[in-house]
Amino acid sequence: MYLNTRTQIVTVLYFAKSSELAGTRQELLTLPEQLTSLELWHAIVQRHPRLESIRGQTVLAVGQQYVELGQQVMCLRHGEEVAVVPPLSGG
Amino acid sequence: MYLNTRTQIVTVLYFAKSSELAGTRQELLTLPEQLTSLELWHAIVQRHPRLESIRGQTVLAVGQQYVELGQQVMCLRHGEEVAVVPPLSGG
Amino acid sequence: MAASEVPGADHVTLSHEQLNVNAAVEAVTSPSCGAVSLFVGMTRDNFEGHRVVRLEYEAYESMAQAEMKKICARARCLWPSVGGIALHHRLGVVPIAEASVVIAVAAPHRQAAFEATAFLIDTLKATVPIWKKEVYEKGQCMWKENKECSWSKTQE
Amino acid sequence: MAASEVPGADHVTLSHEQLNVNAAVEAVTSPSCGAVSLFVGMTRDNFEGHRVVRLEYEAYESMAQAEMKKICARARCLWPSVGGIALHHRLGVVPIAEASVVIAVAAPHRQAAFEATAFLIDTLKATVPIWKKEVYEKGQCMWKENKECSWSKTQE
Repeated sequence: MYLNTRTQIVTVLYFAKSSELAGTRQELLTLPEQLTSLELWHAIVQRHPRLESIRGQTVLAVGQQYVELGQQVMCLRHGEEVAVVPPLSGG
Repeated sequence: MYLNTRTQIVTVLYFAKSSELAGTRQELLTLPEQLTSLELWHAIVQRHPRLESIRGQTVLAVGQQYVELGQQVMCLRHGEEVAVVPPLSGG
Repeated sequence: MAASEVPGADHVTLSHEQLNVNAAVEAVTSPSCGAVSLFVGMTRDNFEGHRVVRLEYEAYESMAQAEMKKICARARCLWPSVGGIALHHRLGVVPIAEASVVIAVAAPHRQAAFEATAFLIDTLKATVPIWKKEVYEKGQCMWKENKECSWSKTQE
Repeated sequence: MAASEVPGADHVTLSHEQLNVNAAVEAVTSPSCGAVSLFVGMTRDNFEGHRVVRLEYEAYESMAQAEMKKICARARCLWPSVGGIALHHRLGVVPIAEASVVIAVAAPHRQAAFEATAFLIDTLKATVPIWKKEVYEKGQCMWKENKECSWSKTQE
């Protein structure tokens, strides 16, 4: 249940395994302006159901800040960068 | 007091501060074949009295093995390499 | 100059080119720092008996740069005497036995340099958005997961 | 290949030339080793407020080589997974901010590489017959003493 009904167009980025599952590396999505990080995840999975398989090993980044999936409320700005972040393996 | 009276000609090497105090880097000395490391030190200091100033911060190397100044008896071979080893400062 | 006043810069780069260890040392060297510690991560040729032929790295580049700068700042906070820091990570295809990451830390004394280097590689693996795919000889491949990453399933 | 069977060679050199960190990394690199740790010791520009203009190193060369090989063997005993080890020490005049010593250690995993590198520099300073004279700007000079050396008066 969204807190208000305004929407914003955001850029969603997919990396590594999540880009393979989504079949894309980048797309524009129209999303509610206010939503929890879990609702944000559900909106993304609704579009790419195969991402459900990596739930539990994924976090999001919103405005290049890590956000775990949960009840924290986000406020998305126009053009916000949202990223699906599978487990890291740099180094 | 030396344990036997045979002598050997050995090469004595001086490094770093000990070469400055001795005024040489290398010389041949005729020394008793058997003697303690402390007697070996005294024989060297007798030749270069200024080395006395670094007693307590010096060890010897005999045949490239470290030897502290003390009562352990050495057996010098002909051509043995003896070195005066001031505190190390490599690295 | 007191140890805590050592001037230090952060040299953070992501690059598709081969990494140069001498360049990392030169980047961090300063006359007041007597010690440089480095870590070089290389591609290994096997994983649990599977023959690895190459690695492929990708990054969320702008965020990775920002996170690398953050961990430099955290290292400086923990080891104030640290001088220059270099974090160089390679992207794209990395052949076997070539470097994927080079970390260099200068400090007046070696203890701080060693500790900061270990911290930087541990933290880079935990927080910098970079991913590595191992490609095996029969063409299979696998996305790796750092155990240091808190949302990895292999996390301890 | 099990970690304890990693093939490793000891690359021990004393040289009057500038040291090359890339060469040390290349010397120790092998496809089974994912981590290389390095220590680079540099000439600092000051000692207790005195401006250092250069260092001069001398060694008991044959014994120094032998002692460097001994400490490689001790490191392999303590960290059996270690692969290649390089110990490169410079002799003669070393200008400010140039390397006097480079130590590189390869291992399958970084913990062993880090620990062995710290051990090697600590032990080199304690046991390898090399001496360093600091030359100050007014021409004075002083033979240094490593606190790691058991017969140094500054030993703790």
